Amino acid sequence: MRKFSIQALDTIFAKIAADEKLYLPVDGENGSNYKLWEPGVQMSDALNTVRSAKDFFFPQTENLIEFKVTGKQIDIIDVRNENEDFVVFGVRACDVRSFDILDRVFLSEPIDSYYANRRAHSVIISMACTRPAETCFCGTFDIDAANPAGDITCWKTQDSIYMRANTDKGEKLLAKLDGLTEECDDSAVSAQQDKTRRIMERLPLANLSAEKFGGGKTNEFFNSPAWKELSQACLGCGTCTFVCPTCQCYDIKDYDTGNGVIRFRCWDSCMYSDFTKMAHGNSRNSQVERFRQRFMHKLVYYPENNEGIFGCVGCGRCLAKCPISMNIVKVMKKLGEE
Amino acid sequence: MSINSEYKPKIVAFCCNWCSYAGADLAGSNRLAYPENVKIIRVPCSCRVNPMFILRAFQRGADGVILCGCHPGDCHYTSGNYYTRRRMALLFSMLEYLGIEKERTRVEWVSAAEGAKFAATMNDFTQTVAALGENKRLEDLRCKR
Amino acid sequence: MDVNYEALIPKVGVITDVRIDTPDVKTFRVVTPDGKKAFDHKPGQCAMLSIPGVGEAMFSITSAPTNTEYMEFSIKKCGCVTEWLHQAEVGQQITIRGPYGNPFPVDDAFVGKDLLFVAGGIGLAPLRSVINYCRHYRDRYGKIDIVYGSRSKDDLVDYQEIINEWMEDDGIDVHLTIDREQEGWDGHVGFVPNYVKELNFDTNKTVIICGPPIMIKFTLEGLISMGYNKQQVYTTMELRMKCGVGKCGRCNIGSKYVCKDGPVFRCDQLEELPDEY
Amino acid sequence: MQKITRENLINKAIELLDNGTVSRVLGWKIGEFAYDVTPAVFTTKEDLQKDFIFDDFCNANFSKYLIAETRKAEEKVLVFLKPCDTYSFNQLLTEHRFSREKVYAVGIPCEGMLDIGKIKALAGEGIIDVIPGEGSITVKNLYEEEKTLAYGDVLTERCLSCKSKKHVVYDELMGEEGDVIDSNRFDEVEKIEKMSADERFAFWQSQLSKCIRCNACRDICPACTCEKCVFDNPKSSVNNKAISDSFEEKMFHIIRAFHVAGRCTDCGECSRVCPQGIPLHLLNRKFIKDINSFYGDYQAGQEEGSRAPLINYTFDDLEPGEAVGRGV
Repeated sequence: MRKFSIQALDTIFAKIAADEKLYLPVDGENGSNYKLWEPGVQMSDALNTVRSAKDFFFPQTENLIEFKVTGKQIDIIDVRNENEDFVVFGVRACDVRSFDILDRVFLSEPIDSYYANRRAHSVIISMACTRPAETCFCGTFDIDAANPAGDITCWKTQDSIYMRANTDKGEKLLAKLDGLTEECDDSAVSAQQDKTRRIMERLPLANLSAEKFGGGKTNEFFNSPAWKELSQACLGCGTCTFVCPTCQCYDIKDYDTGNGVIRFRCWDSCMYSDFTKMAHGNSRNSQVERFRQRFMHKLVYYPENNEGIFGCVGCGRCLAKCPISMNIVKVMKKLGEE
Repeated sequence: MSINSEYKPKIVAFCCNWCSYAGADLAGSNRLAYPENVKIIRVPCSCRVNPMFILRAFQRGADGVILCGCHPGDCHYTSGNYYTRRRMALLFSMLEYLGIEKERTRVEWVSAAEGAKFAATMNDFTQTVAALGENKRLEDLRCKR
Repeated sequence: MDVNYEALIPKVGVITDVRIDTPDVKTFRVVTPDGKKAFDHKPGQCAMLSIPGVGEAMFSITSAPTNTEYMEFSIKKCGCVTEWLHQAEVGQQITIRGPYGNPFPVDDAFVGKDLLFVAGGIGLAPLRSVINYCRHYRDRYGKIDIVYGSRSKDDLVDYQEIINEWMEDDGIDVHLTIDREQEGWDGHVGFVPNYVKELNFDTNKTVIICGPPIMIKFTLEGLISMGYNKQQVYTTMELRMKCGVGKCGRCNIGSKYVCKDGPVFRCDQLEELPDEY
Repeated sequence: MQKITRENLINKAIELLDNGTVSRVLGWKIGEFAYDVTPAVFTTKEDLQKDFIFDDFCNANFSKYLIAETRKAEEKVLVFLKPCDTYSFNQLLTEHRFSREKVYAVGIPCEGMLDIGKIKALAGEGIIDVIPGEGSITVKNLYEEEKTLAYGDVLTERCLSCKSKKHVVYDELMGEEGDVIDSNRFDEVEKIEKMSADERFAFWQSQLSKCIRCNACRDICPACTCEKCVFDNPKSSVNNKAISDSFEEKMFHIIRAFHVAGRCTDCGECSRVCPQGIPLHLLNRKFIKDINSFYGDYQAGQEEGSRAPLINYTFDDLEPGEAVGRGV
């Protein structure tokens, strides 16, 4: 384990940013969000960013291909250029897990090269939590907020930052910082971890259990009468989906610019009325069905296809942002009652 | 593109079928010159123009958008242009509020007999927009490539 | 190090022939610009066709894999992409990617079995590939029966191929039906599910159904009442798709993606999935 | 003045359920925390007593829910309306979006609702309790810290510039009737109008570029009641969920605000629900301010059946050229 004084933070950032783009959470008027580091930019102490970290690998809009159309002829132009190295600093444990969840979708055959290349060119530096919020429930999905994964894990104490490399990529980056950091034992980190874990036990959602859910439970929950009640106030907006670090459904659309066609991909939401609309009909006609799809996907379908891993990381963003305060916690509690 | 003497702004002119389009026609048959970079889109009535049309024109690269219809009181459909007048007052005021130069948008009433007014209006509007330069505030970069 | 292959990037295809099948169905022949077949496929698999600026949609490949020269798609006019395709002329380029989905088990479960194909309307399109594959390897399969129905005689897709080739083959019985009486039609009149019942087939056949959902539903009920079990019946599904590779998240029924785990399902497998299609 | 409490409302609801006036109650349901209230339909006394809540976080405006709810059964539905909600209610009636006979509206007074976002910004995360007091609230968190915040600092944006405490429609009123307030709601708009064009552009560019196109502003809006929104129609060519090079979201927000211009009651729900904190009400209020200044004062929803300014005209309306920039 390596450590450095908090005063040296800017020097460390400058060192990293000298070679690669460095992104980190920065406070703004509407909470913190990831921004590019430049001299003078202060790292936010907020628990989590408003938008999730999935944007780095799966941006809201990205161009896939371009077409040049001349008469009856089509030329396909490959516009992929996801080859820039970058470092993301200060990712929380929940968001780090979300990368694993997205990986299982985008890196399964056939590999999504846009996502894969961005992943390959990134180094993730995570930051352990010390002050979780009431909306946190990462423990429900066996995530340890005091010991996040990532290429490098950081712990921030009053005066120092501790770093531990978890992967080769992390080792390499840490080696670059050798002159600026010093070797240390993990006693300070352990003490902080114990403290955080004790707080985690006291969280209002600490006892929320996902045990009742998982693969193979489709028929148990699909026809539950509870869906109707749970979804009755749902507006059908996409807020939950778009702030969610694990929601990965997308739409592919064409845009005719007048001098070519751009085929782009953008986030889509299963909550939208046109998500499954085809020329001849719609397989999910009412909001009840669309609402059910989102939660069944996270709690049943995803684990069924991915060795029991749930499609939720308990970051609490949807709890904070849903216009009508309906969320996965309320869904799990209500369905779990039965 | 730098703004020089050769810079020609792209102007979209929505013209109502009954008055202004005929006015443009008259300007043409009287050989009154107006800039060739004014692209006329004929609409059944000035009130057919949805605010989205105007935004869409800017998105597609227009530097100025002008809407021409019958004089108030002369609408072929009795009252269409009265609605246009309210809508465009609000829309243009909103665009200005968003920081888009107000000179880029205009409504002008041109009757079928006013070929000269049509040509003069287009000349004047084109000059005004040319002075502002390219539309940078309501553009879609994808269309500029 | 970087991943180069990208499933979402299509190839260019050229329409080399357009055949008018019915008033709203055309069959398009597609090859690559250098005149080759775009990719190999198995019976029942699909491909994503697109027209830049209009959209992309999934279509079943109508031609059999045994055709090594080109692919064919029978397409009914019903949405933006299909409407555009219907206006396309020979020589028009489109884009194509695939193959997607799982095929019918023509090389294992079907081998040695008597096959009964039941199709309604444009539902023949995905089955044509299977039928022609089975005709090509005729000795691998037992007797083949085809029940095909449509609204009218004019709405029968591939009518010429049916009467000129399929009906001429030994060991293939084709039973055509149309919904309502029509001048110049001396064949059977009536709905497909009823006709299947009337024909009273042996219950040892493997059944492949495709057609409108309502037809599938009643045919299946009829087959069950005749003594069939659901393990004998296969069908092919369609839901809205965007990526074709199980990632964009819209074509799922429960935990299964139609584009990746389907479109071919055995009816007993389908029964385990939630009722959302 | 007698304060209306949760118990008063529950008793009223039970009374109306019991005497058969209504069969369903549209109300607020208690959440997991001190602040996450969800709109819900109650049908039994037990559910009401268990889950019904009325506190400082009952922000939701039920008017729009009535469109769907009144179609579900023949019996009446009970709805509790805060003063600002009654304007939306009236506006929807004007547009014939639901049948008045199927609703039993109970007006309830409102002293302003709280914004949990503002509370969190001031008191930090980890809130486990919010205790209302006289002119202030006490916030307790997980870390055994307590903070007292003045009401004025944590009221939602729309309540800070409340336009009316008067109910414009109800079957029954609980508590005392308030008055229309001479509010300061156009101050912010004026502030922006006074900026230079460059500043205005920079301001809106920075705000609108935060948009994630989640459509929450549209979906919560009681004036947005089209069965099929143009932004959801693939054939309209504007159904891009994309944010792309700064144009699409501008288009979306201008058109969204324009479509409700003259019908928007200024209920402020759009800004309240925006996950990115975009002050969308400033677009709507600009239209309201312009309408007032161009065509005379008009408050949507004030009077059932009134003719909205954009479907009306006079022979001597302002010319667009004269109108633009007049407010500044």
